[in-house]
Amino acid sequence: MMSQHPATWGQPTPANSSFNQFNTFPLPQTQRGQSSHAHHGPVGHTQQPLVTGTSVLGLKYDGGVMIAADNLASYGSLARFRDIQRLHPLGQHTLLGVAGDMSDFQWLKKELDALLREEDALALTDSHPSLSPKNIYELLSNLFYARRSKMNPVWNAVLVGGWDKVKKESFLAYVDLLGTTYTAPTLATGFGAHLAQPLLREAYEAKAGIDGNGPLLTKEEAEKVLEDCMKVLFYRDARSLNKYQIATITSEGVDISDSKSADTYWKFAEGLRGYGAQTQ
Amino acid sequence: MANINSVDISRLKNGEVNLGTSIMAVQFNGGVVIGADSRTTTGAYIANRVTDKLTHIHDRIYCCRSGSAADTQAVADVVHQHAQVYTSVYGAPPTVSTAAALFEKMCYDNKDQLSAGIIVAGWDKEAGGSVYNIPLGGGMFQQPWAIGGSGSTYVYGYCDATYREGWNEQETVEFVKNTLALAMSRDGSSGGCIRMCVITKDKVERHFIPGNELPRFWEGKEIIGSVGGNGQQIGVVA
Amino acid sequence: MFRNSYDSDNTTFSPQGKLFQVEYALEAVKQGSAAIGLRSKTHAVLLTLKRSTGELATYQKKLIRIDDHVGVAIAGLTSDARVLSNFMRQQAMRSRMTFGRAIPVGRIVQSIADRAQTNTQEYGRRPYGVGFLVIGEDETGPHLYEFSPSGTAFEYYAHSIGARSQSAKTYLEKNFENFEDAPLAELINHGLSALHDTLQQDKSLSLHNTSIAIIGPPDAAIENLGQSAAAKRGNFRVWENQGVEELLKAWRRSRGEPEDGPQEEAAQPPAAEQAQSAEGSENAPAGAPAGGEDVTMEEQ
Amino acid sequence: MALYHNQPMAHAQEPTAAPIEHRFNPYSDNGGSILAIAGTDFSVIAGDTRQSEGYNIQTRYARKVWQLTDKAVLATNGFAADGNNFVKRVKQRLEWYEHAHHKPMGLKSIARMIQTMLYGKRFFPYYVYNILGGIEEDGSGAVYSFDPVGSYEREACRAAGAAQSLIQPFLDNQIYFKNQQPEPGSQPFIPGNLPLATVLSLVVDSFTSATERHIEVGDGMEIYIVMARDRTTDDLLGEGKLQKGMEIEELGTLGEGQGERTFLVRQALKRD
Amino acid sequence: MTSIGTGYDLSVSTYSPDGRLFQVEYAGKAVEAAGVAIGLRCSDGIVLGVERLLHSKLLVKGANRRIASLDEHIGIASAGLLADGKHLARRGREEASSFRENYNSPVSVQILSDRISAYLQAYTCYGSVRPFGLSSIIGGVDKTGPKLFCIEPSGVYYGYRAVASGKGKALAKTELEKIVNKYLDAEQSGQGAGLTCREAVDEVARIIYLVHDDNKDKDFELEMTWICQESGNKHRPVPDDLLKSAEEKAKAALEEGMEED
Repeated sequence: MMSQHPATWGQPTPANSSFNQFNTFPLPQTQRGQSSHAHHGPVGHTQQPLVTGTSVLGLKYDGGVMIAADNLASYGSLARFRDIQRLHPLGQHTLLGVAGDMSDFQWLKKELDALLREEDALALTDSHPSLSPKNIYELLSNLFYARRSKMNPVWNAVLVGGWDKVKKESFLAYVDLLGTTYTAPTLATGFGAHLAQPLLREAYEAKAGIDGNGPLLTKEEAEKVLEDCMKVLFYRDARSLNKYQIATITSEGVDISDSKSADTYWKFAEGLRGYGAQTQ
Repeated sequence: MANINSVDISRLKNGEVNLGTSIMAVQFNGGVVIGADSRTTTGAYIANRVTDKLTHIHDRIYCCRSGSAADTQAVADVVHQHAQVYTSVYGAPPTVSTAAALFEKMCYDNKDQLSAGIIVAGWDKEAGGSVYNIPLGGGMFQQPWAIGGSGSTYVYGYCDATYREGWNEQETVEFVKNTLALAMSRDGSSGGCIRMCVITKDKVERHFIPGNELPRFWEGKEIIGSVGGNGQQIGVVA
Repeated sequence: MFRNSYDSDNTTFSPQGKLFQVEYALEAVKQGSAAIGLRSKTHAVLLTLKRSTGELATYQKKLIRIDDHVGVAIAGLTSDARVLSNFMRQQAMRSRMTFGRAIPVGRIVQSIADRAQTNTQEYGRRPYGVGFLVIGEDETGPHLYEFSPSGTAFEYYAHSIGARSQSAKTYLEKNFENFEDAPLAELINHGLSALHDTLQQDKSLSLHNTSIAIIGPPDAAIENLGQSAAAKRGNFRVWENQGVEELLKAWRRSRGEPEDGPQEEAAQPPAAEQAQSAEGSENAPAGAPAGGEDVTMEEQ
Repeated sequence: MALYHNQPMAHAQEPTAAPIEHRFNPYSDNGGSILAIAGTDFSVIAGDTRQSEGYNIQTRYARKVWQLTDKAVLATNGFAADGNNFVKRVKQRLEWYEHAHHKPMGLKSIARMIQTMLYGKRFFPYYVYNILGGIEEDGSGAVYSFDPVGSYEREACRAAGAAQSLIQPFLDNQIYFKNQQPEPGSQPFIPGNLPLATVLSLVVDSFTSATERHIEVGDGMEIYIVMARDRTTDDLLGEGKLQKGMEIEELGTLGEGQGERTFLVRQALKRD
Repeated sequence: MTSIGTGYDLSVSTYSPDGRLFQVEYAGKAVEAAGVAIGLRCSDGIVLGVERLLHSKLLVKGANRRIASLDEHIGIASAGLLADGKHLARRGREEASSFRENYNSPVSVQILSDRISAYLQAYTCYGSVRPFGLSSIIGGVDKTGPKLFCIEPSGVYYGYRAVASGKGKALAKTELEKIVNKYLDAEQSGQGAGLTCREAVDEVARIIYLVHDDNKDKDFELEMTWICQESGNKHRPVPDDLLKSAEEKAKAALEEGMEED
């Protein structure tokens, strides 16, 4: 392309120009071209998840939203780290529940914490409210999609739970390594999408109706449903752990529970007899 | 004859020296104990039977390396250099957490070209003894005890059953010694001697267990309950 | 050639710690025709006086839309304004794209202020020769900022820049305490009165030379909502030419003047303000051509 | 389930083993269907609201149809992430066009732009089927359909997505009058001039039928109707013109407003 | 000023025959015109305060703040060219964030001050740039406790118990010395626990009101931030009620002072 600028007439357009030659639209540019971020090692490509977390569940209830995830980071089938937290608060009213690769999760935490720290620093001078759950979700969606488009995915599935201070309503949305996004009153990643989502929807719709116009689950009801779901997942997901946390996000802020276990039931199996000719 | 102009990189990779390994670090009140076996293999051949896998990073920070020997050495060298620069620029040694963060960054940013699982452990004046596990692909997990390498898979159960909080230095050393001996006895890629290192505020102290003096456990019916003929003392599981 | 030996480039401090090149750049802003900005609890408004460089020329635009929630009025070098406003548009769009958030007004203004600052510190550049009044509305309400070539951005209740802006400032300072609770129509009337004060005696505000930008809920009594979806939504909109007529009439009525304005106004050709650029500016160089036809660097 | 395409096990446990050949698949198919039908002075663009992946319904409400300008509506179908991001980029380009030219981009220009944008990623395509509907500068209703790499064409109607193979033959028959014979002696059929009421009921029938026969279609439907300026709205807003269960809303103008009007009709579809 | 007209004072890359860098000294002049900035290191934290001169009464009350955050636990109050101050604060934030990125821990006030000083110094080395017309007070609380530094346009920086820069800095310093000595004495004699942030808020307000010259200067607004337990060890504005009461006390003290005169 020829440059239209008088000083460089006829020469090729400079590589770093930020607009097209007629100044009608800006050319795509790298997001953070600033010096301190410019140096990056060789670009990572198409790796695979190694240390992984399994399902995350999310559910809207009356006055907020709950997110649940267990405390396990698996290494293949090895239950390698059994006391990690996969729920991460961001600012006052947002929380991520993260499944997938835990090193990517840690990276993500660091990036977002840095961003929010900068927002906070700027707010000292201009008092502007920090990023809302929706803003953070939008950013994550763009980030995940941009990375998948570089064939270098951030190997996670993330639930974003939050409280929108302006609209006074809860927020719940999903984004994953492909940049796929969606929102619904109940959400689940991975195994949970198969095993827990039907249970969550059933419980939600039993009160709210299919259009969601009825009353929402109470806090206690929501907690009960999530606990049931975590139990089912523990029964049937070989990468799960019966040690999990539930976060509640309300207008009051984020609260992450201590780790807890579901009561499980096995007694019925005592009399079962399997293959073989035994008689007792 | 192979054309020297076309070096087969995957072949090089195959012949690469690997630390099929058993490594470990355990925190105790006042410091850490780190330990490793001493076997280095290329395929089934033991290239070195007396390797020292405990790698110095800074005065009170060491790491145990598993994965590619070359990769982990390169990473450790870089972090070592960072740690030195850090000390001279900022006038104080880096914390274990900072050293671990440097390792993590390298391992994570280059995850697709590195094969490195590293345990970073040491003492600093803010946290006392601390242990960080950086598995393949990066990520940083602080733990009271960490095991790694191919041998570790055989001793998770032993560690879970045995480890207690509040041990003193000596109990911790015993734990590391027994765990590594068990791992080495089951993992063909681990073996040789046990090298350990106790890192506290006041010292970095080496312990060496020669291959013929390793703690021994059940190995077959000839030594059940130490009625075996050789009369050797058998390690006691705590 | 130079007034003193410390004013030849932007990287030289004078012994008093001044940057003369920056101060001269501030003069370039004063060469531009006036722009007024003011805001209430609910609205932010810009009012500008347009100039034409000659009978055959159109009046130059002084108001630029940046985004739904931000717009600027300019005074000074138009070409610098284009560069900076394009940059602002990029920043605004980037914020909407990455965060789904209308960029906070203070931050978009700071982003050009930061750019301007570099131009005061590195050799081989020159400070920008344009000043902005920026209005916008974000989560913290409506705002009015002034951006200046020195790289500063200040938030005001009301402000004026450009030629003879001091007279407007006098008006604004006298009245600004009433702005906070003023309804839109009243706010605009205050703005027009202030703008009027920047005119020379024989000149008056007309639909040719006046343009008004508004952010905030619309007022159907003075705005033609059928003309502007932006107005209906409370977004940044510009009223000029026929669109500004109702606003001017309402203002004249409020002053007890005939609502069609001074009689000779209608008879005058569109170039009514043409002589103003030189005469109107407080620092016009001696012997500058009347008519503001300087062609080297377009001036507003 | 791209998250766990394969287990890390073998490679992770034994670093000496050769790495497993593993490719990240950057695409997914999120099901659903879209269609658009042009009338003489209106255009109807519709899509269902289910988003799925395999047998999982991800959400029962995700938009696939987007108002771009007062005269243009775009429907996207295929890989939802690509679709959403493509729409975002199109809107961005439209905004800069307005900055530069102080007027909204015309329908056929948008169609052309979409072509170049799609072809620009010919070697890493947007996995998206686009259908653009709206009003041309001459006031006629128009539909443009695109393949994922930008080949496009103006048509009287088009269906795309999961249920394309179910809906398109139906439209061919009803809109293009394929396999129909005019009564002997009567006028030949002219595609593209059916009345709005007929078109609407075709759209509804298309989606209710597709919902019955295709697992990826259902939950809800959004129908955008763009009307040329000065056109009557009686055949849409008049008493009894909408079927039971339909909700209608008029979308305010985006630009200066030259008389075109856009309406959005929603209707529930079966959720099973 | 013997320097004027000699030609040795036009570029920062030129020394005068007696080894001075006049451009750096002139940059310092830009500081002297600015409203005073004060930093005070207390036993439990840091208090920063500035006299925000209002060049117009149309300026929005409480807006246009001069103190900025560099990290959660570090603040900067600059006196001098406002735009330069914004530039430096942004750079400081980048440095702080890059330190966290690399070492996974918050930067200490000393290290950050050191990096910022290096940045400033670079602007005194080349003819293609000018020095920053700034004197910046950097205060924060890190794992070594409350720390306070002040960096001059030359890049030189020192740690302080209390520091002031800008217009009226000399008077402010005298007052600060009195306070520091008072509390030092108390501490050394074992009576009193040293100056607390809450006390420092009153003191800083009083000094700023004292330094402000009603006759010569424009109006001003008092702006104060702190980092202490009460602010969660984060850099935050001093709460409104505290600020108000400090202002009232300051005004009262001023009037008292006048009556004595």
